[in-house]
Amino acid sequence: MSQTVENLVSQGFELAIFGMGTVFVFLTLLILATHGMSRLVQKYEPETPKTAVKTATHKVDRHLIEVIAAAIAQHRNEGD
Amino acid sequence: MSQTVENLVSQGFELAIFGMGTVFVFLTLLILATHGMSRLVQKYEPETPKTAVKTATHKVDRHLIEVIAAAIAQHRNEGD
Amino acid sequence: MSQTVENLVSQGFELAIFGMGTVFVFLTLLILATHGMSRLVQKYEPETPKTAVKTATHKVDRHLIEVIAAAIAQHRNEGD
Amino acid sequence: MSQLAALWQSSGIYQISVAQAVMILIGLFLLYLAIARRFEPLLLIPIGFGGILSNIPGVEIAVGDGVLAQFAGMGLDTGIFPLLVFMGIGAMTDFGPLLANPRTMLLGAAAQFGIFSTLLGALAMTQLGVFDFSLAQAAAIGIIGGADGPTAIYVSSVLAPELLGAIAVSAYSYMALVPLIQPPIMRALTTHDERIIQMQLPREVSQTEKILFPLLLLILVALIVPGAAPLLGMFCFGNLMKECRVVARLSDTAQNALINIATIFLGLSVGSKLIADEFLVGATLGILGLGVVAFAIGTATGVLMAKVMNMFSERKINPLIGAAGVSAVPMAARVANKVGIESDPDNFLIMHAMGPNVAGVIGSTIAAGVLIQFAG
Amino acid sequence: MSQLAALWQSSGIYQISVAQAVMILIGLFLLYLAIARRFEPLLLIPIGFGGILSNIPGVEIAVGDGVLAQFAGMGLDTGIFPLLVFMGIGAMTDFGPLLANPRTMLLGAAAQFGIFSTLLGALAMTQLGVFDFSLAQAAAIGIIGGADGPTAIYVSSVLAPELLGAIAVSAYSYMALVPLIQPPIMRALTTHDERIIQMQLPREVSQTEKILFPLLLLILVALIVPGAAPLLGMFCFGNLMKECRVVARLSDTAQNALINIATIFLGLSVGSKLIADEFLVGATLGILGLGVVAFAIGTATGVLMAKVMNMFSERKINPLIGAAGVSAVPMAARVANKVGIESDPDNFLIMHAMGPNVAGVIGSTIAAGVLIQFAG
Amino acid sequence: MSQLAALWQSSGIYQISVAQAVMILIGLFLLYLAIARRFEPLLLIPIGFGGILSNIPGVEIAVGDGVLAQFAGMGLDTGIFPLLVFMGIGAMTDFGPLLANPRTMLLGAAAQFGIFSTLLGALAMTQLGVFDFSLAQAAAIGIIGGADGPTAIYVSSVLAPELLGAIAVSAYSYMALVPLIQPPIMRALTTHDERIIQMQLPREVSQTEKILFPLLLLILVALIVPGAAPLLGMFCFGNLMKECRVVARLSDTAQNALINIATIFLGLSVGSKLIADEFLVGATLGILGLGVVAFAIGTATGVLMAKVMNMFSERKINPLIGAAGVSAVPMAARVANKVGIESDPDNFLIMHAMGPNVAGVIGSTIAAGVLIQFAG
Ligand code: NA
Ligand code: NA
Ligand code: NA
Repeated sequence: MSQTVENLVSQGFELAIFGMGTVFVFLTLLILATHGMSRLVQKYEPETPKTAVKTATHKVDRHLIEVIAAAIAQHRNEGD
Repeated sequence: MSQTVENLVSQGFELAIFGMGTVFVFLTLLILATHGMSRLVQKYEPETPKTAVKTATHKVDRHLIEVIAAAIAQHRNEGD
Repeated sequence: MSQTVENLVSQGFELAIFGMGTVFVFLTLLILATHGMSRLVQKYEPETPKTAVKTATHKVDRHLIEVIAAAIAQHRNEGD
Repeated sequence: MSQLAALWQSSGIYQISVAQAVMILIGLFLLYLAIARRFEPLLLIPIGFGGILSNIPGVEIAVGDGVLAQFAGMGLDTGIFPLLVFMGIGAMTDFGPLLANPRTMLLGAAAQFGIFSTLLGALAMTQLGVFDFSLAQAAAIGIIGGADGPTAIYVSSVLAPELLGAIAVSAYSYMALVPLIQPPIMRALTTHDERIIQMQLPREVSQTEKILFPLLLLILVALIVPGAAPLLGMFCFGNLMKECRVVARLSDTAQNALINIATIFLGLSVGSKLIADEFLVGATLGILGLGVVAFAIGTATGVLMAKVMNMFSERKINPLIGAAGVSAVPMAARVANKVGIESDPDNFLIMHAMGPNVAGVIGSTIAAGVLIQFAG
Repeated sequence: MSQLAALWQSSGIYQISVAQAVMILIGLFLLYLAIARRFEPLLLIPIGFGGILSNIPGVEIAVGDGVLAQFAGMGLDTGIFPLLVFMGIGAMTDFGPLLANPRTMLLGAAAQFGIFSTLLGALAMTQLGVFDFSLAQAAAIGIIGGADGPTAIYVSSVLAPELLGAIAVSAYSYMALVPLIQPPIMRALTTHDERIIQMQLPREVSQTEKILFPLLLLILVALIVPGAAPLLGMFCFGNLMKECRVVARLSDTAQNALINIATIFLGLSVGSKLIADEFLVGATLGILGLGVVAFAIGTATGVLMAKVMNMFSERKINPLIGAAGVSAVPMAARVANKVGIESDPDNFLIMHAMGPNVAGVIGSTIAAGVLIQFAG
Repeated sequence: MSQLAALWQSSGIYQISVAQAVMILIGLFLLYLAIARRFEPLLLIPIGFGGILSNIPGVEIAVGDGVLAQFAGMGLDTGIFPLLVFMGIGAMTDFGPLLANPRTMLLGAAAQFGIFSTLLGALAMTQLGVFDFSLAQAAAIGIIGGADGPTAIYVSSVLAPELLGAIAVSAYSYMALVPLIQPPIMRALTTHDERIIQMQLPREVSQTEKILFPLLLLILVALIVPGAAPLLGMFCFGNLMKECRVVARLSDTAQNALINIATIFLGLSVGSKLIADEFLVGATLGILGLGVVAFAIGTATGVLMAKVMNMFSERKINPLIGAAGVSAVPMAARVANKVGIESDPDNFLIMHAMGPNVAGVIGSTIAAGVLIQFAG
């Protein structure tokens, strides 16, 4: 039995080394791929019109916020 | 095999004719039934009080809308 | 068969008596346990700061309510 | 030409039986009650619609691989749908009024007499040869008197699945009829002086008590009536999620999306049990008859229990709130309030009635646990 | 060292086949269409993503115990997911425009000719020896012409599960392409004078009519085409929950949480059918080719039907709204409106087009019922 | 009389074993930690409550046809519940900080050393004869060091279902204890000068990058570690739904109703694994002991990695953010911020720590994929 257990520990070491190796290799490749992707995006999409993708909901929300902001502003002014 | 396939096409024609027939018969009957139903409803329910079925939520919403509308109105008036 | 049925009815009576007994015993014990629990709580927790557990959402809601309340108040005042 | 004949033979007009037509009319009637009369619409609309779907001839909807049969197999035969609905109800329940005045739990206990007397009534009918109910079936019929939909459905799915359709329809119909069934009984059993009894304002209950109560209840169930643990366990879990205030997102989902989804599936599944062959039997009439008796007896014993308690206590209880002990939350509590206002327009009983009202839920599940353990 | 070899052999780079790589590219292309071109993103995003997951080598996701295979087993093979989506669509549908002008239902009937002519087209291709479709497969392909996603998926899950992936992708892609496919056909088949026909404002429809209509529709289906009852039944159930106004919480859940959950699962399940071996076959090209023909023919017959109706009636119909009869709600109705505005900027056809648009949904499900009953 | 005996024998007081009583107390203790101490309440409340239900004697709740056993069969043994939770987390995750500074991913890689050293620790204990863990069990224990609940549950459901209860309780408890476990280690391994390193503001990341990243990640996983594809696939799917902005309703449901429903079911299912016979074994103590070691080592290696990176780069990283690499989102990032503020009240590290924090999630799933592929 002790041999099986020793075998188990050596299996564990192999698994740990391959595991950490895979994690590092994977994330290193992901760093490189991400860098590349970001560069391509920044090259071909100089200015990102971030507000382009607005849904109706957002508009309503913004409108509501404006109204409420206006109400707050009035409230404060009159409190003075 | 070619006979089976011919058979298949003739089956297809039958299916297409019966299918379109059923669709037209069904929707024609539905038109008639809908007409009848609408007439009965209009006869026995002269005035539909459409606002009768209002839930509490709707009231809250309407109230909120009134408040916000008032805020907008004030905002604009003062902006003048 | 009539014997089985009589047997059924006597089984039913037993079940009814044990059932109602269990319901009463259980709820009586629950009354006692609840009394005890409430006393312990009131002893070791003199003042319950009920507003202690407030989440961010509640704060936002309260803020919104204040704003709207202010808007209503203004609206009414100006209506006078 | 043979195709035209096939088309005609595939049509519903050709295939429909009288019994199926009657069941479709019953389904439409349930929808009418739900929509025009507001009879427990949350359940009766899916049940009624499911009942219509189940009796459409020539297509498998409620049997075999049909979609309603699949819903029933997933969550009705297994008990999952009623338990999820019960969890959601737990997350909507406020035990505050009960905690402020725990002795009103006895009213919730007394009202369960409706369950057991109906069980005896069903067995008496068997002895008289009118029907042929087994003990398990009689127990499932009795639970209608618990005035608690998910409990009734859960118990009959365990004890008498063949009666589930009739029991569920009966339970929800009479719960909707509580404002008609209860007031005459309440007035008959009380004097004017009793009906104007004013009760003192309940004390404020701390959050800690509200958090500890579902756990206390669960432990007591575990120790005394484990058979009630699935039902009461899910109920207490829902209530704990609400009261602990640290899992608001789970509590919100349990009270909204999850209970609504479970309700839709539960109702359609119950509807799948309204197949003509199973529903249009004499037993259904017996169940409808016994159901109304169960509600009436539960109402009466709740009221009488309050009168008995008043003999032994100086803090008088308005016996009208005893009627709320049948559960039928919150309808029965509103009825108690309404009948009270008839005698004294300034006496609002609603808060006092909520205690026995939720105690009635606990009482019914305890009774359900006993029935499952001993009649199963 | 053997471990390093094992690691290399377990990697995707080592195991991937050309077909799998192609399928992953197709999945990415569907995502591109959905995100950048707004092609029916609610379905094409889960389908495309599921398609990528299903073609990752060396791991079971779409087969065996894989999670997508389990989703498909739960709700696609059983029909549950498309039926739940259809229930939600029913809860979002307003039959008002249809009730105000019922005769426009004929337009929704005529547009279903696309379904049956495509069926014939598929069989003709078989006769020509190009493909080898069975009658059931031809019927499932034809239903793409119904321009209704859940109906197409439901029918092919019953009649031709092996073609489901291609049919679903084809159906949703062409529904997204409606603004490109329809206008030239509409312009070719109508004169300028026809396109500027102004229709009178539809009357107001009472709530009672809206409540009764889904029930009327259900009863008529039960009597005439029971095979369409599962699909139309769930649709009418959703619509009744919405219109009856007494179960707002159920209707809200059916329109939001439940349909969204069902859509996510449905899309991923359909994606699991995009396995390379099943999708990269000649039949897929045939399905894509036949699908666009189905849309074109349905559009044409819808427009032509309106012109025929105008021969017999004084209240003229603008034939552009006939194109909305293919369904593709609400896109086809918007297209009718847009083409109308080209000829007369003040002529808003959208409200008039909504009637045939929802009638097209009814028509497709009736056609689906016939196909399931006679080609199954 | 024999009935009274039957009643007594059916009670929980008669039937309960000491082990069951202990488990109920442990369940209550988990609820105490969740409610009073805010230990990961979203999971520990359902787990604790489910644990109590599972140890009620005389009633089948967590075994056989019991409702919790059914939940576990539906979604825990199949992996569906943790995958749905993971999808929801994906839909809540913002990869922006990571995209702004990709090299911080290495911190998320280094922190996974906690996983593998704990695996070795478990095997060492087996060699010492203290416990008897298989390789698969040791791997499942190691994943606690990933500090990611759904990943830990998913991996143990695959590799060691018999240890799932102990592993889940351990994982969530230590995630809650992150603010206690990490700071001393972080202070011990860093100098004051290191702790006050100010990092430059991250650049703004475009929406296109955010849309492309989950796809890039998925493709890389497919090519290199397909075993991680189910977990990372569902995560990336959730994230894509959020970032693409064209399926807001699906993203909302994934972040709310669906993840909440899955969390309730997942928690109760995990609770069903807290049956006395399975939980009250020596191995559980071993798992609790190894779990805290895993967190400690992961924290240390994350911090040390940052110091190593500073040797080779001029843009210095504050090594405190290395501790966030263990995941435990967003707790570990907050801890990094808090320890940073101790040394310099104006140095807010939270945004910088979010990068390694979500990288830690990716790292854990990659490690999980390797373990499932090679220890399964
Ligand atoms: Na009750
Ligand atoms: Na259509
Ligand atoms: Na991690």
